[in-house]
Amino acid sequence: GKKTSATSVKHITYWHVNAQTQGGATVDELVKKFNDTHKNIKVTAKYNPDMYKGLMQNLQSAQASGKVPDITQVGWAYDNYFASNFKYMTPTDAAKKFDGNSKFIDSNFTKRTLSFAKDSKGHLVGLPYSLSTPVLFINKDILSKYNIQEDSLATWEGIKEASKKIHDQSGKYGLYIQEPADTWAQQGIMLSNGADIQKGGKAAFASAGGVGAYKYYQEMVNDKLALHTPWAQGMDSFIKGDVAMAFTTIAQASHIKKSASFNAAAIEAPHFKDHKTVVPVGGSMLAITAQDSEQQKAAWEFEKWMYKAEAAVTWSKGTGYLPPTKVALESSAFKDYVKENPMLDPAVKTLDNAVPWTSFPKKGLQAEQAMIDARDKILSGSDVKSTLETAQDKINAQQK
Amino acid sequence: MSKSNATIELKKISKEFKKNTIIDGLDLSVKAGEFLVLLGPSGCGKSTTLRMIAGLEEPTSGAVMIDDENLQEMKDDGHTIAMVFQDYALYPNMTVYQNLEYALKVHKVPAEERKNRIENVLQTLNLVKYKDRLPSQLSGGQKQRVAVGRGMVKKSKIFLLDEPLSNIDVQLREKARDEIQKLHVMNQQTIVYVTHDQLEAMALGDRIAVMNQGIIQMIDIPENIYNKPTNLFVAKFIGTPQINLIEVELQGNQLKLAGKTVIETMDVHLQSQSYYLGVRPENLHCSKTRVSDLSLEVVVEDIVDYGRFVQLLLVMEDGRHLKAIVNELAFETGDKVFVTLQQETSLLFDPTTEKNLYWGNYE
Amino acid sequence: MSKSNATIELKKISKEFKKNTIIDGLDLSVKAGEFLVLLGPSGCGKSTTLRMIAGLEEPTSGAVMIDDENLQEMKDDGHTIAMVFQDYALYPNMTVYQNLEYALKVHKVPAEERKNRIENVLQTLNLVKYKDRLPSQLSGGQKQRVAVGRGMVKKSKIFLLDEPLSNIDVQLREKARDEIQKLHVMNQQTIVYVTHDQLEAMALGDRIAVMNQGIIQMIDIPENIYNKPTNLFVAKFIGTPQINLIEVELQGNQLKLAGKTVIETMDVHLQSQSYYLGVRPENLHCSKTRVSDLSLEVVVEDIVDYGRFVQLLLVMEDGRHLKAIVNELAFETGDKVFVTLQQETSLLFDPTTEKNLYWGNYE
Amino acid sequence: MLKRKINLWHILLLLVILGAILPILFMISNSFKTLRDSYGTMLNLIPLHPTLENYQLLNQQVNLLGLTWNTFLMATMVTVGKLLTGLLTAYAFRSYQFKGKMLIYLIFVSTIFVPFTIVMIPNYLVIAKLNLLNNIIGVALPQLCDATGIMIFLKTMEKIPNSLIDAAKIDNIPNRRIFFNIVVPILKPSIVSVGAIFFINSWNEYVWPTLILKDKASFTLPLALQNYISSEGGTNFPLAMALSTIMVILPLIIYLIFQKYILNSISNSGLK
Amino acid sequence: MHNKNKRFLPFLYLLPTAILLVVFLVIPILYTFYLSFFDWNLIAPTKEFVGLRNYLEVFTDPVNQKVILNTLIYIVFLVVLNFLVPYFISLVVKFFISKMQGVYKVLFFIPSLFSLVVGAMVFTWILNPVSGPIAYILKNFGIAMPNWSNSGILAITVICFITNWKVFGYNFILLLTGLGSIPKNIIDAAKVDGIPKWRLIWNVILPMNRGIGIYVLILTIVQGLQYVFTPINVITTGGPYYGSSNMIYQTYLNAFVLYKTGTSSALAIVTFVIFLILLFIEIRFVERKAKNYA
Ligand SMILES: Nc1ncnc2c1ncn2[C@@H]1O[C@H](COP(=O)(O)OP(=O)(O)OP(=O)(O)O)[C@@H](O)[C@H]1O
Ligand SMILES: Nc1ncnc2c1ncn2[C@@H]1O[C@H](COP(=O)(O)OP(=O)(O)OP(=O)(O)O)[C@@H](O)[C@H]1O
Ligand SMILES: [Mg+2]
Ligand SMILES: [Mg+2]
Repeated sequence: GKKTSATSVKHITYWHVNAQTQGGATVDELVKKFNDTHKNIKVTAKYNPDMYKGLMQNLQSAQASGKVPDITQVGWAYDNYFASNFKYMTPTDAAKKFDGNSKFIDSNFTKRTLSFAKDSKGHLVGLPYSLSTPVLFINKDILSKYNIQEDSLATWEGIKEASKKIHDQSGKYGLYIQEPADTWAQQGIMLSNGADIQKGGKAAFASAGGVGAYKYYQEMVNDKLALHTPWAQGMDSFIKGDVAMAFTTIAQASHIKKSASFNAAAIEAPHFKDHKTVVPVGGSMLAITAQDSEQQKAAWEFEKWMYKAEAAVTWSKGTGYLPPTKVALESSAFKDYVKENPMLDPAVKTLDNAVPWTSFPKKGLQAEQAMIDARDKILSGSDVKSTLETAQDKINAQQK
Repeated sequence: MSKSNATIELKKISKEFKKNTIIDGLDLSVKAGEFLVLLGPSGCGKSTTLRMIAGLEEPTSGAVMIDDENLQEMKDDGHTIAMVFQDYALYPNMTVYQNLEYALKVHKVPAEERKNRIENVLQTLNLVKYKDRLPSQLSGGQKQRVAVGRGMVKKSKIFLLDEPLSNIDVQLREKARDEIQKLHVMNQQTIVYVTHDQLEAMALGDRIAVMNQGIIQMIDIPENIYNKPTNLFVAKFIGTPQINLIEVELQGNQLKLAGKTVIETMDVHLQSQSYYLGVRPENLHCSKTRVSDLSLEVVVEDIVDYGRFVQLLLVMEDGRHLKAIVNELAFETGDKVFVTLQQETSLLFDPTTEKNLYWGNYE
Repeated sequence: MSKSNATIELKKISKEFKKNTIIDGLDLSVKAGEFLVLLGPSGCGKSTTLRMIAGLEEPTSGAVMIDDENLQEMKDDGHTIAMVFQDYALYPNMTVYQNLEYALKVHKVPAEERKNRIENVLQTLNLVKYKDRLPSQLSGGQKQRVAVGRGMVKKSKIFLLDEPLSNIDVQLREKARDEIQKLHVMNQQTIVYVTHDQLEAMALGDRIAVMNQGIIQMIDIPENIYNKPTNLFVAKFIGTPQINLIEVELQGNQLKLAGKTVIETMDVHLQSQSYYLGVRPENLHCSKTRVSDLSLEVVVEDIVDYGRFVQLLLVMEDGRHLKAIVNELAFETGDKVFVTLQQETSLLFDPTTEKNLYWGNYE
Repeated sequence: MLKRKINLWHILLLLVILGAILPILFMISNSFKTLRDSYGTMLNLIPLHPTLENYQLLNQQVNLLGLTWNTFLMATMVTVGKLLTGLLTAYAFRSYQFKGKMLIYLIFVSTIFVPFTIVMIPNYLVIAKLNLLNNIIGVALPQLCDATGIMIFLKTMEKIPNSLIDAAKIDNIPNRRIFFNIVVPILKPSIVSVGAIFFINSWNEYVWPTLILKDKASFTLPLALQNYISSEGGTNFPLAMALSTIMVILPLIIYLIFQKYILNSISNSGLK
Repeated sequence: MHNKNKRFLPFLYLLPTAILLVVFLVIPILYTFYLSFFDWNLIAPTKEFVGLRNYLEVFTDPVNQKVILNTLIYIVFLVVLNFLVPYFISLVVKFFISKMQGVYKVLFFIPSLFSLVVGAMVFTWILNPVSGPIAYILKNFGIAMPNWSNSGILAITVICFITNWKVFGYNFILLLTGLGSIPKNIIDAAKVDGIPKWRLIWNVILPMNRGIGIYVLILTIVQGLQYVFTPINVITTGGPYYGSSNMIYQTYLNAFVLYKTGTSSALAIVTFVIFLILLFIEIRFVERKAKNYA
């Protein structure tokens, strides 16, 4: 009876970052569904505040105390750091060990998608789980008031002109570019100016392209065309209609939809003239951190279930991220959803131009911090070229 | 400085604390340059009265007039009133010298004069060698002297002292008392002095106001307070050992104690009934032999030799006690003694109103 | 309970506070059932001595013996010693009744007896109607009575009281004093009683120990303390108004004051030189007419009528002052008065050692 | 002339109060607004379309009762623990002379000066070793290390006259009883006020529980707040404000009940 | 009363506290001290011994220098906002008004009931330089609100104001309590002597209240630097370019964002030493009395 079934039940823990406002409820719902349909596995979902950084921080402590979770949601930025510091089972190994083949991986993910989840040595660390790209949110009311065509916003140059128009006539800001504790969006701008962030394991963003992109950004801020403020405040200002455009992650879509009292829309991430849009992908992967083979098996099973189209779409709806699998992206459920939420459309389109989020093999976190520091310095008015060069040198010095 | 003193007048002053009436319709006027002593048992409202004069407490009703000006409406310049607090109230972070100097400095008394005054006061109060100490390094008596000094140094028109000598030992007290008196003679300030020590009151006061439960029971010169107390309270409160109080019967002209006539009076306008007879211990004439028919025979139960005088505890036949003071140790415990009352030194009190009836030769 | 009292013996007790010697090699023995009064000016070490007897303070050297047992090694059961603190030390969270009850309760005195004892004490000290008040709702005097009561109720072998009546007004003090005495007669506890009030000391003590600066200056029965002070300090400290001290010359058998012979002595074994003559004010015989050739002519400068006696301030020809006490108001300010000294009541002190030389008829 | 001056002071004080209270009103008012309104009619202190929607949503999404209970349990444990250790320690310092007293006291007091960042990681490891992760006790334990109570109690105890303890010693009252019958009752006002402050601080504790509590079932209220603050997904301000409002209810009640004690803590220790 | 085994009684009383302190404070500090000599990322199996390099970095790295400077600025701001202002207000309430004292006390304390997270959230909204209520109101007067999050000094000011909101009432009550224990008779005495109030405050009240004053002052600095952690984390994450970071936040940043435990530990130890200096001051002036109890 009860006793025997109890002993055969595997308990696994799943650490995620989804706050209640960002799909937390959906995670609970999915986990509940899984538990209901899988009598021999019981998943407990644990929420970690403060996004991927918070989760990584907790994982550190957990590792040090020997009480690690079984499945962990790892942000792209922590890809290399996670790979080189924690014990995990690669999906390739899991598939081989528990399925006997890698059919699951190959059939569900595109090469491009899988590339996001590889470490600097080219090994797959986890399975891509959520994808996001930056898009340009626009306040259609303002744009139409000042007679600005959406087409003109495909390039950064066009955005500048539009911003000028808006600023001159209303005193409002034209643009806000997200400024969290990473340079994801800024990297997108540089990439869309033909720059590389990294080349052959070395930082390379202080190139003409990179400098040009930042000069553009700096001028915008100096001329009060672009708002320079922390993320939450910047988004507030956009939603309150004090800023006409916001260049930020697609994950903000549902919040904007629910909060804004104006006609809000999203368009694809812009690029500079003579270049095409390239953006780093955002989101996370799922990694198996279970140590015991039975646990790993259960974890793998849970993962596979989560990647089923139905589950993936549900999750996508709850979080505002894009689903990672081909099947889900092409499912009618998701297509219907996009139709209802046209803001998602440009994000899906941008996926084709997405590249992995730059992650340096050594001291990746300190490298990211160096880039954040460079951004902050430039926006406070320091010389673009030399600042970027200093940051680049600093990162490269750490790579030795 | 214009005048060295001021009059104080309390007009129908009442004071309530949280609905408890502490002072009830008190009238009091102090002449300019007078030394008035407020005497009364603990808790009778002496400090409260003084604090109202100082303007620290607002009367619930009535007015305090200083030189015919309403205190409430006066601009206080800090020169008019000085006060010595019962619990010292020294500035704990200032040395003795600084404590004395502070108010003078604030009020810009020239440095030279300041120094003179302070040195003088320090000398007077025997505080010279403590002048650089902090209050926390002084004994209670020393603190109190500093408190007095702080008041003295101000040379204000009105000087209020709240039991300023209660913590000083007797010898020093006598000296301080003399000093305060000298000070008064010299400066002619108006002084209101609170005490519960009657000797102090007798020695110092031009007049004494005896208070009880917020009411002034009697206000008069010391001699009258002692010899002609208006009521039982004053009689009992003044004099130590306490006045002897014995229930007596007035029958016509005769005063009877336990059935025995002790005084034959003339000129009584009183009803024949029970009264309280009050006789101060020193007025009980004690002798080893019977002086007259009216003498009472008692037995010495206890003797206390205070050095200068001897106190006898006498027991009457019916077990009641009397205290007597004699100058010499002429008796022994167990001795038979004859006590004779004299009409001139005996008081008669109404048992219900407790008022002195001023029989005999008073009034 | 075995015995109702115990002996106390202090053996070469010294006490230092931070290198300051407060008590220096003090020897003192108190007999079982004795009432010893420790008298001395403020800060002389009375409280410290008492606290050492109570075991609250450890002597720096020397030993305290209770009934010949070393206090340090005794197991205290809480029955031996009771103490009344100068600053009351009432438990602020307990009512008057609970304050009295607490120690008894902890030591499991039966409820019935407890109640009796407490009611008794409350009655004695006039505290019945305050019994449910908290200490913060009492006046200073009331608090002090509670403190005394708390000690009384314990019926311990040794009862230590540290200025227990200093904040009580004179009338009540007299009563409380009588009560303490009665209590002593009844319970026969060994009592050590600290005071700086000499009248209290004279009235209460079987013996009085006069302390100054940590040293016992004299320990004797009250009469001797008053009449035969061993040294200048004791003579000055006891008696109010203070003893008159006048510089005199001894020439052969004659005592000269300002060149004039005032006493002709027999039987002197003293060198002819300067001495201090001490005469208590009441022993200065004052008269309006010259009594003898030896009488001094002085002028009355000031008169204070204390009711029972009158104090005269007399000024001699050379400006020096004398105080005299007379029983009646027979003089007026400015009167010429003749003062006569009597050999029996005059003391002579060595000006350097300050010791009483016991001339005249003493010893 | 004097009267006018006094009025000026009141104006200043009222301004200070405005600064203190307006944000709170702002918080409460927004908790009754819809998300859109909270952006659109931000300045209205009285919601245009008052709604309980946020509270209802909150009630659906999190177990409010459970959260409150967890927080209460944790705060109570911390408060009781800190009061007990604080009182015992202060009493030991107050009434005994022993070797190394000053040193021990200094060590104790210096704990106030330890920045929490210094001990965060090692403490985490200790809690993990004790198997107290995800456990309210694990959150409570390190919070007990706080000398504030010791200091305040000691300061209050110093106001108890020596003679009071002496009087009890003369009567040979056992130490335990001196402590419970005399010292504790005298300290009651400061115990209540210090306790209330401990409770409120612990109730709001945020950084440390974040580290220890992962399971939503064991969350405390401030952690639940995290659920509604998200940089990526956007912060649901009205919802967060609703939770904040709920969060402050108990501290507010405690404060209002013990307000007299808290505000008069030390000055009215019954001793004077 | 001279019982031998009572010797151990005080230690028994001290035991619970002592155990807690040793386990959760003393050992962790020692461990952190140990870590400050290594280069480590918290989880790597090996720690590299680097001697004093981490300490050197604390003082030579321009970022750390900036952070130390910021810390000083924070201290100045905290002292002004959380100490001097409440002190001034408590003096006003105590000595210059007679009515409504109770009301003020009750209301001033209320913000102390809130979590700093809540405070930080509410204030970022209220103080949003472009679209917050204050910005709107200022705009109506034609004033543009400075974008405070872009300026280190302004960000520090705002962050200090947020902690001020929370701490003000508490410090106010503490100081007021101190003032309340000043004997009334001294104030009466000064009144009779006609001493002007501010003069009395300056000459007598403040010196008398010095003990609690210094206590609150040091508490303001030591706890204030930790209190600002939450608003920094929620609002600026130390930016712009470490402009609003302080040593406490930097310690956290190094430990949990950059995983440089060595630098972090060295910073923590340096912070601790600075706090110990403050502690020393507090002992000099406040605890001096502690030695006196008999
Ligand atoms: N602030 C107050 N609130 C309530 N009652 C008070 C206050 N001040 C004094 N009283 C009460 O008023 C009465 C008179 O007090 P007051 O201090 O005037 O007495 P006192 O005659 O000076 O006594 P003592 O000789 O003991 O100093 C006392 O019963 C006292 O309890
Ligand atoms: N704990 C202590 N530390 C330092 N000095 C002390 C201490 N206790 C008492 N003294 C000093 O010892 C001396 C004697 O003090 P004690 O209290 O015994 O005096 P006292 O005779 O009782 O005086 P009073 O009549 O004023 O109560 C004083 O000078 C006092 O300052
Ligand atoms: Mg009084
Ligand atoms: Mg004493």
